[in-house]
Amino acid sequence: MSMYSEKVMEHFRNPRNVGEIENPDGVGEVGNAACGDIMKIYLKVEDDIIRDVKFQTFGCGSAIATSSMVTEMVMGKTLAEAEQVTNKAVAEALDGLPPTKMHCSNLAADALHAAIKDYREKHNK
Amino acid sequence: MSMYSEKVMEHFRNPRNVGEIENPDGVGEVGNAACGDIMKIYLKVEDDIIRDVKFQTFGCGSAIATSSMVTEMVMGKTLAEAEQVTNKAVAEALDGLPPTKMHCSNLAADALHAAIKDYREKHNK
Amino acid sequence: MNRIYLDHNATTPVRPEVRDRMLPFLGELFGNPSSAHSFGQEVKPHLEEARQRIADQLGANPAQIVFTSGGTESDNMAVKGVAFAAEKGHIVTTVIEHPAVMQAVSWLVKKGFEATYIPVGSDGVVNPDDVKRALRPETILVSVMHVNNETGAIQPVEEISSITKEAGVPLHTDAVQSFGKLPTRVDDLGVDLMSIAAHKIYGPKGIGVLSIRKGTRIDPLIIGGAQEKRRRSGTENIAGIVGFGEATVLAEAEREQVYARLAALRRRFVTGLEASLTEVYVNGDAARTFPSTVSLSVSHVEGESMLLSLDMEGVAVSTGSACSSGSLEPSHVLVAMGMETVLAQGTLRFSMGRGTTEAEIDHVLEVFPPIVERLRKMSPLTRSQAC
Amino acid sequence: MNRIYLDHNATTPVRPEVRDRMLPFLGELFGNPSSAHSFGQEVKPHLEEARQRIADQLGANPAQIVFTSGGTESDNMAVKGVAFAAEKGHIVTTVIEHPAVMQAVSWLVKKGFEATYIPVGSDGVVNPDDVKRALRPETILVSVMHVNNETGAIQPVEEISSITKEAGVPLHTDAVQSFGKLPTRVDDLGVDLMSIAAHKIYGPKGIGVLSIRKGTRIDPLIIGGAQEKRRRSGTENIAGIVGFGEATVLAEAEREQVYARLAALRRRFVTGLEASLTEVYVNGDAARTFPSTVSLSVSHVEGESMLLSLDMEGVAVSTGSACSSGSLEPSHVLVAMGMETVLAQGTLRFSMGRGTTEAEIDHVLEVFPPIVERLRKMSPLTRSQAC
Ligand SMILES: Cc1ncc(COP(=O)(O)O)c(C=O)c1O
Ligand SMILES: Cc1ncc(COP(=O)(O)O)c(C=O)c1O
Repeated sequence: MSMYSEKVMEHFRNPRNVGEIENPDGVGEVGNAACGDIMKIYLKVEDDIIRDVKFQTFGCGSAIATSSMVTEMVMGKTLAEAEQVTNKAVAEALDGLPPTKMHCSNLAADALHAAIKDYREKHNK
Repeated sequence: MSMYSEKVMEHFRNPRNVGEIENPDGVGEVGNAACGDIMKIYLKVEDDIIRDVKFQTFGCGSAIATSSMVTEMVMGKTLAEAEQVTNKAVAEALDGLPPTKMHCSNLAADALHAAIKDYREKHNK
Repeated sequence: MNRIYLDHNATTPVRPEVRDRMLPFLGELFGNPSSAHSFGQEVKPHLEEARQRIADQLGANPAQIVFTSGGTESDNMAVKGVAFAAEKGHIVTTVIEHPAVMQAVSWLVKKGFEATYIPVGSDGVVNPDDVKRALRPETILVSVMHVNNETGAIQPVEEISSITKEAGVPLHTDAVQSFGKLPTRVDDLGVDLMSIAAHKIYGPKGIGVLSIRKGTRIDPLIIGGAQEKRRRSGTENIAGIVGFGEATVLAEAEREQVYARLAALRRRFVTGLEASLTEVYVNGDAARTFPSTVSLSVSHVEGESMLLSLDMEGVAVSTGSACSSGSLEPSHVLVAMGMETVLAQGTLRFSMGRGTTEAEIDHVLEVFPPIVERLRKMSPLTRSQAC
Repeated sequence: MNRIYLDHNATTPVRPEVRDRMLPFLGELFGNPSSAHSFGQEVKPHLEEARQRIADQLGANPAQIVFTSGGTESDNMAVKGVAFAAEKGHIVTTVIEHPAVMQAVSWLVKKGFEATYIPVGSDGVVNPDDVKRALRPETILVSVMHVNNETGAIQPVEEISSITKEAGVPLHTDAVQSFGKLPTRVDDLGVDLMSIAAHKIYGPKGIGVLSIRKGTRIDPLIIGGAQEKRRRSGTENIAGIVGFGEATVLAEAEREQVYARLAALRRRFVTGLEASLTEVYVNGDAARTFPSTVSLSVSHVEGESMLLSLDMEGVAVSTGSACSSGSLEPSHVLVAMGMETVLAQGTLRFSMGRGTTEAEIDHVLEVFPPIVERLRKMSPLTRSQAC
């Protein structure tokens, strides 16, 4: 019994793709420690395809689970596909989040988009 | 277990001297049905001594018990002695009354005094 | 014979099934449902299940259900909460409300609000037209109880709701005496706010609900830790809440059957009383009375003396007045119905419950007439004066 | 190993002895204590016995004890009740109060009252001089809690009372966290109003007391049937009340012994934490902290993620913030103590109880450091930035 869905807890327990990528092609960071959540996403991109993605998160259970989930959702996808992934889609993929967690703690897609933007800017794409 | 003392309940269960005296020497009535209690005391007096006393009461448990108690307290007493009996003394003789019952329902001594006054007026004493 | 309890309008025993449902929450399931850890989270679904059960009974959305500490708090929250949210204005209520509503309104009047008190007929029922006439542009709330606790008189809440709806004024009903006994779906009654309590339907004391229609402007009465979606703070009384949910479901399951039994018992009781006693009056209109209640006025005898005498016979009833212990005033409800005060003083409320039997009623019919006779013999009113 | 409950400041399990005392009141002793008949009258002495037991514990007269539905209601009643009786004026309180007091005060400010919020030092303790400086001629109430629920910091209520007494201003203390754990005699503390609750001392949820010194001008919050000498209406939650009385007596009997045990456990725990983890901070000053509570701030890791991880190991704690479910704001108490928000976000409250064992503490000391390590590894704050 938990305030979170089984899926959220599963990702919290076994988060996918935790860590940093050395010399990443793109990095995105959102959030603010004062409001309790910071998410950082690292990308390795080849031929417009996400070859590797990792995250680091300071935050509550849903912040960690959404970060993990978003990396799983976009691994191997094209950048264009990844840009279609929304915070809402991430929450749905986790079988939903508690209402109070839908705002601050559900920013993983934003972090991803920031990382893609960073990649595009750095690589003029 | 009751809101009243054992003594009140005993007098309520077995009230002493209930009824009317035919051709009484004095009658006193106090109270007012609107506030829930009417007490009427009848006296038979000989040589300034209360030879008989009866009561009729419309009222709650303590109204009936105090009426009964006051008749018991003054039976056979001189009028002067009976005039010393106070509402407070009646309540004490009953081992006390609930605080809310100390006012309207504890008027039996007043009814007695009214009856004595009635006797004195009628008999010029 | 065992003692006979005929004071179900005051409170009811907790049903064993209800107690059994509560016990785990006085045992291993002790967590605070607001806690994020497993001790709290394992309790939370039970809180929400109870909310759902009560919502279902009211035909309401669970989000409308706010748990409180009882009927009195719900009434206070409804009346004061709407008033505080509006800041000023005019309240329409009736002369027969439970003190919880009446006192809340008169307290607000002291604080600068205005109020109109709707009268009742000799049947103890409010006339909806009077509500209509009482409405003003600045009216912020109408509060009319559903079933009166002293007489059992059922009030025309549906009809009043068409008036308040047209006027756009929120309607509160104190359904503490009707919930679980009559249909009380908030949409059918057309009310925005409804107060209910568990201990009148074989649930525990100290737990109630205020049902609040979405969009109703209301300030919370008890604020703090933001429980109950900020509408009622305080660590949830989970044992009480679960007990209330269970009592609700059990009451609904037998509601119609209990109603039929009570109606038959009431006929038997009233017929018996009228056959064995003179100058006794059953108050109200049987057709508009919830049949658990028999409000009986007895000439020339005071109520408490009858109550005590019945109690000595093992029969528990109450006097007509709201707070039998304490107040010496005659019942405001009976006076409002036009009864002379001396007769109002001689009123008893017999209130039957799901366990009341014919044998019990017959026993009361046996012991009660001699009590009245004995007390009438003691009364100065019987022969000499009528007051 | 069984699950380990370290959230006793949130709520506690009902002691079996307390539950056993309550059960008859969910059974045959179901009468309404205000009823005049035997079903009511047989209950009433139990109500008054519980009142006496709590009064004895507070060194108060039983007439001062008003039963409420819990700490939150008591706080609301104290603060709003004094304010409503005064009609207008200025309230002095602190920045570390429980939301029940804080919200009541800020609601009153919206209604036109004024308020001053006394700060605390980095130890989380109020300085009495600040209270003195905050007083104004129009001050109607000072409200300072006794023991803070997040940090365990003990406030100098006695010293503050000499100031309020001199000024002739009533003093309220929220003693929900100290009652039954520290001495809380109202005369020794010098308070006029004191809020307490049963469920923090192994009693049931949904029952509390406001102790009101004779002569204190206060409006009731919940009015109606005039129970509790008109100060708090509503059918009495007699099961809860009796349970509270029992819990009070049981708590007092072991109070000093429990204190000694908790003090030793706390030393063991804090020593262990500081030995096995770097960059962790135990908040407050141990000498001024009730030893059940360890408020621990952990750098670079957010509180809820630690809470969930501990919960997966069967260890129940809470985050520093008042309402762990919902609020994403950092704790107002820790911020008031001058902590940077990011560290405040990384705070856990471990709160031990009478049943906490060395083995449990040792188990937590075993499982907790790897959790912190794992989450720090996941954190973007650890290496790159300090925020
Ligand atoms: C109609 C009505 N409203 C309100 C209440 C108050 O409920 P409680 O005593 O649970 O606070 C009662 C019963 O006492 C009642 O009969
Ligand atoms: C200091 C303090 N005050 C008030 C309360 C509120 O008490 P309750 O939840 O019983 O209403 C609590 C606990 O929640 C508390 O710790």
